[in-house]
Amino acid sequence: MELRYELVCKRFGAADALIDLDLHAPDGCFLVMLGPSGCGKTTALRLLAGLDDPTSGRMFIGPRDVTPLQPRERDIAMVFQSYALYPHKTVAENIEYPLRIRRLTQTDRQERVAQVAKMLNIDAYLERYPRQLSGGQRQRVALARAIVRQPQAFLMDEPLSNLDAQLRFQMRAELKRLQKSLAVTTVYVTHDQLEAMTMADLIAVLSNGRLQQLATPAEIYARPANLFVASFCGSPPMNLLHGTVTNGHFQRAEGTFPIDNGPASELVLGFRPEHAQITMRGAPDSFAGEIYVVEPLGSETLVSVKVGADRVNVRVWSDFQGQIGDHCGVRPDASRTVLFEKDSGQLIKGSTSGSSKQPGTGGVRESA
Amino acid sequence: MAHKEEDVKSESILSRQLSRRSVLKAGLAGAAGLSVAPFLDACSTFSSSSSSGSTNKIVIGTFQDNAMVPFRDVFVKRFQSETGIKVQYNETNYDAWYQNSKNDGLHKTGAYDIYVMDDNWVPEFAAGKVIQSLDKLGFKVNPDILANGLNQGYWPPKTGAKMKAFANAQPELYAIVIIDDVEILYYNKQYFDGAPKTWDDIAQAAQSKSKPPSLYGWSARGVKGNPIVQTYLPLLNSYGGNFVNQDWSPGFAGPEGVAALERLFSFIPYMPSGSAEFDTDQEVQVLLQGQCMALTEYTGLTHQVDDPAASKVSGQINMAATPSQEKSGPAIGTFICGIASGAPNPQGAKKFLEWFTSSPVQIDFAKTNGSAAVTGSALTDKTISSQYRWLPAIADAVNNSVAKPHTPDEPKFEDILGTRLNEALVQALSKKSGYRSIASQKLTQAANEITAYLKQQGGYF
Amino acid sequence: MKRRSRRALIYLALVAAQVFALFPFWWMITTSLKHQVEIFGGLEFLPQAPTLDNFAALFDRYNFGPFLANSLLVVAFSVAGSLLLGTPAAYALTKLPTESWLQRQALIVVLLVRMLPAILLVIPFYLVLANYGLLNTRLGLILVYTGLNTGFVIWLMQSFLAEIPRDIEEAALVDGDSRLSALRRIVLPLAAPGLAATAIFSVINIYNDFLIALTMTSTPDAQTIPVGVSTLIGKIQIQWGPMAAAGVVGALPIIVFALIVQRHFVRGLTLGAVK
Amino acid sequence: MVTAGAARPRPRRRRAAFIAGPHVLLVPAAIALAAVSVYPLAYGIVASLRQYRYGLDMGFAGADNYLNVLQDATFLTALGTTAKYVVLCVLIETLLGLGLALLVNRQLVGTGLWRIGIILPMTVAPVVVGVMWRLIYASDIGIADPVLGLLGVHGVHVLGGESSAFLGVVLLDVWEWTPLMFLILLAGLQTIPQEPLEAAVMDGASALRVFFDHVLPMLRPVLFVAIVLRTIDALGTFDQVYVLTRGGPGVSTQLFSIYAYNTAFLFTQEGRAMAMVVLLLAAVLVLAGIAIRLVRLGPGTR
Repeated sequence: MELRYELVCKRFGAADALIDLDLHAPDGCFLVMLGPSGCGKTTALRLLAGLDDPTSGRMFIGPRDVTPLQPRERDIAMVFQSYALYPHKTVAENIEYPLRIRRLTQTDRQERVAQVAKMLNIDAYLERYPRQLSGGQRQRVALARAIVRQPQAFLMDEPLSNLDAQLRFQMRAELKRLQKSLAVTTVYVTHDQLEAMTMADLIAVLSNGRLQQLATPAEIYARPANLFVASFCGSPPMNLLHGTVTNGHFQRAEGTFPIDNGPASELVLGFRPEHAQITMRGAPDSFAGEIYVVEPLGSETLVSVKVGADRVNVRVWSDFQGQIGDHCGVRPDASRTVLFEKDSGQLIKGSTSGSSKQPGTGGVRESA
Repeated sequence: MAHKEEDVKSESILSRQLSRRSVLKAGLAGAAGLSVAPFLDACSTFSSSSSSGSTNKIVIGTFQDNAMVPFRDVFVKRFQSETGIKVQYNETNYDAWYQNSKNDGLHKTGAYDIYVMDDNWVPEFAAGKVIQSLDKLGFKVNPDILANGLNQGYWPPKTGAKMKAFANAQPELYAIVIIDDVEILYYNKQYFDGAPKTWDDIAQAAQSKSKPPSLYGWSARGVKGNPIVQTYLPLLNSYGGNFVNQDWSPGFAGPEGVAALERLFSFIPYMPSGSAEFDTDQEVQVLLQGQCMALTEYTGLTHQVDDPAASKVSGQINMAATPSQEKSGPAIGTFICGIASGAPNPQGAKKFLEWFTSSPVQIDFAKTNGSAAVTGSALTDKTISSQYRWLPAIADAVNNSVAKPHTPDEPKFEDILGTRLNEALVQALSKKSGYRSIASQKLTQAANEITAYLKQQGGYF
Repeated sequence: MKRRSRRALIYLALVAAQVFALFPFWWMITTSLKHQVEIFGGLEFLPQAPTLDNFAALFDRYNFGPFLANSLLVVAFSVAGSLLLGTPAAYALTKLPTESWLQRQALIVVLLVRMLPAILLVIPFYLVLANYGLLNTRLGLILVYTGLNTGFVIWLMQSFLAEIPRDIEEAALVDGDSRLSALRRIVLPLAAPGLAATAIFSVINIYNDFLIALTMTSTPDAQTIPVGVSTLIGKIQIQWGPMAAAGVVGALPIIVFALIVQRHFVRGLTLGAVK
Repeated sequence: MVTAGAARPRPRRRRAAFIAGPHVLLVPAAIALAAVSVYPLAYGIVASLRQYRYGLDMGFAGADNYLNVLQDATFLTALGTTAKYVVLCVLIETLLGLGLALLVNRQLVGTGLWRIGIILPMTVAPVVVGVMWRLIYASDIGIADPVLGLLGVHGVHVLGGESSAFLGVVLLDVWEWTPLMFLILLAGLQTIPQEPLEAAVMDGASALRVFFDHVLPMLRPVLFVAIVLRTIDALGTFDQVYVLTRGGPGVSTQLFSIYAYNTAFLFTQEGRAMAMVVLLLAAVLVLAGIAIRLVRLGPGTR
């Protein structure tokens, strides 16, 4: 089912938790709501679930206006951050619970529980209680309980945040596969941009109760709608340099960089760490800097360069030889830069081509 | 880390419920099912209380007291079998009963037909219309009843000080005495040549013969409130003092009252040292254990003195009217019955009381353990007296008895006097000297407090 | 060595505390088993000729059968009633925004109710019950106790219910429960230990009440055990033996109860007071 | 933006039960609570302004009852006695309870067993507690006097002397309610995290310092609740003392509740008794307000 928020607002006392949320997720879509804590993403999810009531606005699941409906009437399933398993029920009873409420016959229930348990590899634990399970197993039980319903939508509130890194990686993939195979529209809330980028069909970035951008991961990555999205998505995030524009050039004390157009006089230049090169100091179209730290990541190396008061991250090959304190230059890949208006923070010019994940070719051309 | 810890905690809190879930379910279901029951129960209570309104049942309420045992066990039953009127008899704690009966009558709840009362409740119960006028009910008084006992039932009182509002009202009978309880002297005859007549006689015997703690010369109730007042009143009366004078001024702070209290204190060397916390039971115990020569006590004790199960000196205790000094002064404290103003069956109640106070029944009452009957014929019957040697002493005491002040505020009088007397006794027991000044100081204090209270209350001066 | 002697001291102190706590029970029990003469006969830590006469007297003469029955009935229904009233209210309080005005005021009010002295309560209650013909009925007592205990239930249950993670209840809502069925099927079962603890304290509070029962009842039709015990302290006489026996009979059900549910008892205090 | 407000779709009036639900559940309990508190309180205040005689309402009395009560030395004495009683009991019970809780709050053999024994007194009806201690204190059959004799104190009858009776009543209260303090404080101690204490020990603090610098501040909220609850209950003490001493000897153990009870039910001065209650409640509320303020303002609170 497609999901739609229509000018939804939520106010808690004097505080606005959500302002005019307007978004649409097509049927079968994996929508991730992404943002820092307090941005309103969980509020948005709870409103859709019916656990809280909007101050104004409407929400649709498919053609139905669900705003006036109770949670149980919305035909959705939710996975909670804490999993919210019923501690006094066995795994089987937990999974079976939504079906029992819907008064399915016992054979039907057993069949579906068995099927889902098998799908999620928890059929061995059906008679255990939640407290006897590991975190990953509980997570699967929570998923199973959501899936068994065959609801019109899944709502997931940071379901992976309580797992350790290894497990999270594994579950991320499984979850994505599961969603694709079930083809049920899913709203997934997280503050982890990596999860968002890897799993989402569509990402809705929220900040301070407002929707910042709704786009595909690639679009978000390549053309963040504003400075917030740019600095929130990607790890490390997009490099942002403040400067002025004169004569088709972006200018800073450390150097200049040619740009296509410059309607405003004060701009922010943005580029991804993999879309830049470390050059010798003084190389053309580069900004002069000094190596702040070098972090080898194995397959590649991340170099942090101090450019004036700012720091710029650059991904280079792992054979990079520079040392902390070395003088160098940073040259963005002209085709991949974006510009933001300084005052509004809005994107004013997209980069001309899609992103390439290749680390920039780099090397030290000069050492002090 | 924080997450994890929280998880563990909530897990442990939530993990134990399982076994209890079924219990809870059953419990809730049971509670729901049973919640109908008290309503049914209440309905049945209603119906039973309404049936008490029928003419063949009366409900008697009373406080628990040994003197009531023959009344309860013999005469209530006999009345039932003779008349076919069912009698429900409820006894409870003294204070509770005072409160309950007053509430019941004030609000005409109708739980009772007859209240068994202490005689000093009569003014308040009559003035507050807790009980109804027996005269108006047409109650036929047996002329054989001793006047001093009978007079306790009148409001306004026939004798003594009257409150202004009631000064000119015609006394009406509101309650009828059923047991002529009065304080009499109990003495162990092996230490006395005949009954001691005066306090001096007892003091002399105590001085010469007592050997505390194996043998005390005297024993007394010293607990604050009513008990110590009961100990003090026979002394006060016999020394010629009044609780209150005709003009409502306290009569115990004068020289007579002080002398009376000083006399009590003079027994301290021959009294159990715990007397300040003694109530009847402890006071009497030394007598029954053979460790005490004499004491004053109400007539209920007569049921115990010859009972080998309770007494080590059965047969050795004799009785007489309380000693005199300036004059004779036993204190009267009758059991007296009123008919509740909301009584469902006042005629049945009247019938019972007339029956019980009739001369033949009173003679049988006296024959039952030598109970303190209220009629002259019963108390002075030679054949009964030969079996129950204390009956003449009771008659004698009643005829010479002095009543407490007749006012609804009497409990406050007793509380004030009883508190200060108790304080005086505690002081005297610990100092063992300076009795006169202790007595004088505390009695004056009590008198001042009572006067102040009467002024606050109004209606006295 | 030092450690060991310190430990010994600790145990010694604990033993002393136990002796202090338990001796009055022992003394009451032995007194209840003595004959009248023996009670006054001197100090005996053990009855020389144990007798059950005092107990027999309680039931033969002093109506302890009905007292006991009244107590049990009144306690059962009052506790059930106040739980039924108080638990939903406590639940509602936990649903209010945390630290909200209403929530704080409600709890303060509950405390204030607890502060009202019984003397203030008994006269008005008496009048109301008299008005409806409920004096001296078990139903009357049940109504009064239910009302008085409701505040206590709210106070305790509120802290228990607040401990139940909100997620679990919301999961039930999303899974298809209504508020009410989620409360019944998920929240209450999880709050069962709290419910048990609250019930225990309510039982103790109500079973032990004296002044209200004393005023509202006047016959064994409705009088409860503590009133029955006080009956034995007469105006001029204390029936020491039966009184001790009455103390034993009065204390026994609640002690047995406390021992059985000891664990909940402690948990109830823990949560109720510590939270 | 200006028009957005008007154009914005409003949620329909919806799910009334769901939204109002929790508040609706408060209503029955609120009614019950009002019935047992507002009504009696209102009744009490009205009654305190009326004159009663022989149990009958004789009409409006203005402030007479209050004036009379304030001039009543016995009442003022009773208030003083109550204050002394409450302070002494709560103080001793808190200290003893805390001490016991500290003793038990460690690995001991049979912790549960110690606990059972200690909590028994608080389960027993106060009336029965009065009976128990009367059996102990009674000068002729009790055990207190001989025990005191063994300790070299002869001729003292606990209930026969003013100060000894007062202490006797306090001891009874301590016996009955120290368990409550003990249990609450033990529970409080068990919620204190061990790490800061261990850190303090590593920093070289002595056991006493750890207790005063760390344990006590962390225990403070629990301690506060426990003391408040106990104080409220101690103020209302009636049953035990009523059974044990009736307020005697003299007025040494005549607590407020006993005097007010006597005034209402024995002396039939309902209006005056209600005036006493109202005065006490007012005083307690003022004191409680001050106490809460002090605690709020005090250092080290969150």
